[in-house]
Amino acid sequence: MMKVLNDFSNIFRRYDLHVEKTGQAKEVSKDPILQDIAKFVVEGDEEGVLPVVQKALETKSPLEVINDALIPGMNEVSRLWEEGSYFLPQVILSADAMNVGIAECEKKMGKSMERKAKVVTHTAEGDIHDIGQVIVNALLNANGFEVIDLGSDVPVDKVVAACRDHQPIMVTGTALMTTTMSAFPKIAHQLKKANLEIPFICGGGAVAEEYVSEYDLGIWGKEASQAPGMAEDALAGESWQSMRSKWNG
Amino acid sequence: MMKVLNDFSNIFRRYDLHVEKTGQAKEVSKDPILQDIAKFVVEGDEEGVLPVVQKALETKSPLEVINDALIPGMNEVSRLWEEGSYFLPQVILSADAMNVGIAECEKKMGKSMERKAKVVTHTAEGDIHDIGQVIVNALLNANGFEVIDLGSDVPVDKVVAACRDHQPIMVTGTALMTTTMSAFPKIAHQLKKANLEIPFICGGGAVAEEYVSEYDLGIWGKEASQAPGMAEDALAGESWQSMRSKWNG
Amino acid sequence: MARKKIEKMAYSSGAEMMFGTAKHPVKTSRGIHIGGGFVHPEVVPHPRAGSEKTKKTLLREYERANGDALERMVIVGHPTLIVENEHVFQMTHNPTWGGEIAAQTARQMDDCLDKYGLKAAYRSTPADLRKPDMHHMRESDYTHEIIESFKQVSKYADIISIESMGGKEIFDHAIIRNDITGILFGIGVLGAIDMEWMWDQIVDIAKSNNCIPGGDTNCSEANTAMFMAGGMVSKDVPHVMAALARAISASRTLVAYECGATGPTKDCAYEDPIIKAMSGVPISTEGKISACAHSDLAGNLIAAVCDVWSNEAVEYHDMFGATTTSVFAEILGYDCAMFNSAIELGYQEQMKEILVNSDMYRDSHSLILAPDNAWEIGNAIIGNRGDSNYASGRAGAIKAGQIILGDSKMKLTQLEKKALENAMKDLEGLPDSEGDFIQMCLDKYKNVKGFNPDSYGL
Amino acid sequence: MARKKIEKMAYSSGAEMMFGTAKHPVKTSRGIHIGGGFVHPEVVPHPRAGSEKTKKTLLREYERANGDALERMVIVGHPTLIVENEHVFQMTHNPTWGGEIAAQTARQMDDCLDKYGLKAAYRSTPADLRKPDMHHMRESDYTHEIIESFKQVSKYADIISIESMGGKEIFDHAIIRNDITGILFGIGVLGAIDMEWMWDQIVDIAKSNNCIPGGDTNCSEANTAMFMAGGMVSKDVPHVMAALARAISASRTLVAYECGATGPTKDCAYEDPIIKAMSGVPISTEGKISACAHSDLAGNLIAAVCDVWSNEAVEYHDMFGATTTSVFAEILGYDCAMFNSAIELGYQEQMKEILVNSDMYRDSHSLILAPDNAWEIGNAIIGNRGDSNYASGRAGAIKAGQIILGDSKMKLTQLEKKALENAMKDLEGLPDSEGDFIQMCLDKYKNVKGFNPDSYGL
Ligand SMILES: [Zn+2]
Ligand SMILES: [Zn+2]
Ligand SMILES: [Zn+2]
Repeated sequence: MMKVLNDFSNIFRRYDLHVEKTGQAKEVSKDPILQDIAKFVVEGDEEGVLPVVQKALETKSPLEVINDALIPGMNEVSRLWEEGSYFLPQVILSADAMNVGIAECEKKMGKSMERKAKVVTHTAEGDIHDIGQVIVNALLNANGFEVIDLGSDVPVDKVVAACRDHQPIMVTGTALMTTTMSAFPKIAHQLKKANLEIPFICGGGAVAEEYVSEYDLGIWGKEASQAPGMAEDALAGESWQSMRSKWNG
Repeated sequence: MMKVLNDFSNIFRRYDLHVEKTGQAKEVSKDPILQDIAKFVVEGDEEGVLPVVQKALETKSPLEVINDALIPGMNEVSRLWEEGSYFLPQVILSADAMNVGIAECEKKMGKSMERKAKVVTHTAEGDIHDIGQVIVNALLNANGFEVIDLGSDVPVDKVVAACRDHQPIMVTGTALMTTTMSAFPKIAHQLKKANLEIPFICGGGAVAEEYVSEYDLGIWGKEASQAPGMAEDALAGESWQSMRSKWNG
Repeated sequence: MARKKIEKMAYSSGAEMMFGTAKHPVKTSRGIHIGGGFVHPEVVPHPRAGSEKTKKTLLREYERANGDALERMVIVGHPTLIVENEHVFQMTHNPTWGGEIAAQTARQMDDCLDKYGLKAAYRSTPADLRKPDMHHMRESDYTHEIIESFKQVSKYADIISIESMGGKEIFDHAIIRNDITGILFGIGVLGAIDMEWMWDQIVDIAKSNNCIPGGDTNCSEANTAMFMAGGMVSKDVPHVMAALARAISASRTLVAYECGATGPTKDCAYEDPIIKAMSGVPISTEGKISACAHSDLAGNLIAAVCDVWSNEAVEYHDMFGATTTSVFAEILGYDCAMFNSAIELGYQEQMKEILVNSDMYRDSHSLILAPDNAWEIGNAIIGNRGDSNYASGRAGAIKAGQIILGDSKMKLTQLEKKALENAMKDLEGLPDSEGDFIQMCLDKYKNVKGFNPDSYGL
Repeated sequence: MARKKIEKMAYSSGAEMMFGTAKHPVKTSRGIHIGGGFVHPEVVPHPRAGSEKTKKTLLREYERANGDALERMVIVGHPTLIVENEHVFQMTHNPTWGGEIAAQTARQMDDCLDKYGLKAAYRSTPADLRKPDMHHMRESDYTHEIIESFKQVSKYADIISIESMGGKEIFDHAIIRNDITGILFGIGVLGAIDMEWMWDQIVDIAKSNNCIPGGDTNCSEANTAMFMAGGMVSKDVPHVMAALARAISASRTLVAYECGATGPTKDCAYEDPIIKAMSGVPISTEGKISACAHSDLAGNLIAAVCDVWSNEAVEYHDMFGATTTSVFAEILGYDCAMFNSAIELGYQEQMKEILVNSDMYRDSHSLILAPDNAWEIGNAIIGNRGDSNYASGRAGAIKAGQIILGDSKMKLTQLEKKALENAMKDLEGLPDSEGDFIQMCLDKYKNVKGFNPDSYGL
């Protein structure tokens, strides 16, 4: 049989065990009904959240359910993820549950919920559907932004047209291959020509910081988890230049 | 004691033994005195060549000694090196011996020998004295070119000034470090401005083809052994563009 | 060639498996004996962005990128080299492009054999342009272009391979939701169905042009899981989910070999140690030297039973020493010289243990690829092969989970342990018959963007 | 510190030498035990051309290049890392630049130790700006800048080193003329004199700032010979001349350790196995993974007795996977995980034989660096140490030549054999006393461009 060691400390170091954190979600509302909704969001329970939201809407306003239960629950999950106690799948499942709750509230209100601002997202032409964009969509959504999702394999002028129509505060592009990211500088160039000074976050497998910093509007997105923070800066009116120096340093 | 194998054929292959050639220098002249001079050049014997040249000059013209003994001997060595039978040191020692002979003939003629054309060579500013440039000088010299050797750590404008004064058919630059090769595009730029359309061969440790092909006049010199061939093309009036496509492909 | 299920393990144990030797070695036209006793390097040059503009510029780029690697073998004395070109979009989209690049590289290799005696082989890997969520997997133009591309390249290449995409649309939805059911359906069922449909045709094309049908890799799914699991401080996907996805991918990738593929397998198929245990074909693997393309936690272990040692892909750029392709070909060649010295000295068992102990407990995904564990997982897959793709994949996943949970040296964070326990509960709770499982999934995933059952004949 | 000649071998034989352990281990401030039983990786990031324009841009470049490598250790689980920055011209020319970059990197390393427990150390290597043919080696402005640079960086760096240039002007003239006399005079006599003058001061500066005086390397001469000798199909300099130059360089480089340098030695000093045999200090070597900077023919062998495993220099660029410095730090770390697994499993002897057999007969320069031969050459150098630098260097070269000519497995081309025989004839014909030899050379090389005896107090 193969000889196997017992002590590996001179061969590798399990840094994951060293940094492990086990945080818990805090209570978000004194009101048991609202706290119950938040709990279903924190647990990412898409089926469980619907009935409790419907019951809450019998006595509470849709905005109350959204702002005092669904969103605070989601914020707890984002905090735990930021802190390293939760992993991405929990964030996605919680976003799914939150969206089910929001949809129910919007049905009751007869109009869709007030969103902070619009963000256009896409995966480059010729590039395969990238999970990175899916995560960016979920995180922006979970943080109250309205996502205009153009999907993948999106030609340059379709992206520019979407920006002209929706006037988003930010536009993102994901590319997995070096041969497809060549579309990004073209997009940036056309946006400038149409004087749409919109911060253009470019990321994904093959996209390198060196490359993105070569064209105006370009800001390198190292990780999908940066998207909400970047959107907040864009919302606050920060220029793409100051965003670039902040996020790319 | 350490266990050592006998058969390494599955570990490495001695390609040098596979391509080994053992060529001999051919006779270059029927005249025994001239053939004797050529032999000393072929053997790179700096001391031995002087007396036989002096003896030959008693009965032969300096040009005869140069064109029918010294240069043919040197050409044999270049052929053997090209073919892989001789190594670089033999070429350098033969060039030394040839130069001793030529100096003696020039003394007799009272003027220096007719040279094909001038080539300016230098090592970049801030760069250490590089053997690459020494070899380029020796090879150009051995192939009948007049070398204007500016030495090493040479500032941009000194190279441009030398080109203006000497109007060489070609200029070479050697750089060992990426931080010093940045002078080359500047040199090329100034040469163009002074409309000195001179092919500019750039080579040495850190110099990459990708870099050299980014500025006009620039031709990448992969190996010092290419210098004579490039000089012949420049002498024949080839443009730097056609030289670049020929040598960098 | 019609699929013939493998229902008997090629090896009797993990201990019987060793780097450099495979049960069914493969010989290339210029004399490389893959799996015939020694390990051979494989380098994968990738063209610079922009060089794919025209056929002429791409031909020139590959002439230099592939040529530099061949030249470096002669400079440092490495006896053999396999050069793989994974097609960029344009090379498959215009089938003649891939063909001409293969012809050009074949000429370069013939020259090196002539002049120096260097034994080299060329692997051409058409790109799977079929994006499941946007194209019909069997009838789209892209499908025809891929098949045509195989016909063009197999006239000149020594080996052909592909990284097929069947079931990716479901996998992508499932992996970011810790949904082992979706992972099993995407990789183990849809992926296996698409593999059978594709490889039946690829093997016939290869045979008709006297070209070696190398193999496939679940790069598009199992590697996505591995990359998203990331290193020791990432928090995207639990490593245990990447381990289960990898076990399932072995069941899916085996279909290529059941359809007549012979190996050398695809380098980025980290499931290859399991493939070798089941099928006995020579395998190409990538580990520490593929850091140029991605990081991984099995840098040494993944070489323990390899027959070809590769570097995934490296973009063609200048470095101090020379261009990237010659740099990585030199490094890979020296790793092989080390493996082959160990073989010639009779120290292969020690070398194997050294490689395995380096990473076996670095990560749960590495643990299940250690030779003995890979054999166990393969055995579970083969044990259920007769039943169905579903039963086979599911058995592999359950065995992998049991190995991780049952090994006290494999320490897990709380979060990883919980994710694994949940997944095992889900796996055990699934229906027994493939039919019921498929019905369940067709309903459960009917709204997944771009999922088209017709692509899989369902 | 005043030179104290080493006149007794630290090891009793080549067999006693082993990777990971040195007679005189060295501990760094953040807990790396160099030569204390295991091998540690060393990565050498180099800034992109253009980033040296201002102090601000260079600080930023190193912050990312060094930081990426540290981050990758945590991602893949490598326990330790040494980061070396070989100064670009501007870093030494403006001593405060080098100092601030050292301080910045020290802060980054303290953070990593704090947050993750990663043990890292920083080596700062000022550039030897003194070009022998253009500056007075002892009195030029550049000389003062180098000394000042050592004072600045040793306040923050864990280790300091330099690649000194003494005697290069003679060596450059000699190497391209197969002139072993000039090589011996340049490296063995002038080089040794300059080393003593420099290292006497460097060790004092290091001690005053509680910094480790690492060591020197004959990169500027012996490596130039090795690079010009090149690979298997180059025809610039015979490999046997690079082998003799390497033996002489061991005699010259030993002077640093006689002046109080403690190791870890400089990575690009291929003479380090001989240095270890003589002095017992822990050595850093570079082989296959330094292909990013240059090719070599001892890719595996040079690791056989190393304590630190390095990659020479890699320019900071993007690759698919990530930046070059993180890619090469990951690969080096995995090589060390392999060496350290071998040690923990008790297979270090087998691993050592595997590494040596890979390259021992690949090339004559590799042959003389095999541990047993390195010990013999060291023994010949030490045996004549008391007499003079000249006698010491000459004895080393003769022993190396005898080893190559005496080993029937070391096949040579006719040309190499003739070049070696000529060199041995020259060596044997040289005068016995150093005084006579120096007189002879002062006359023979008086016209060599830039040779200034006064630089060496002659
Ligand atoms: Zn792949
Ligand atoms: Zn060096
Ligand atoms: Zn170095």
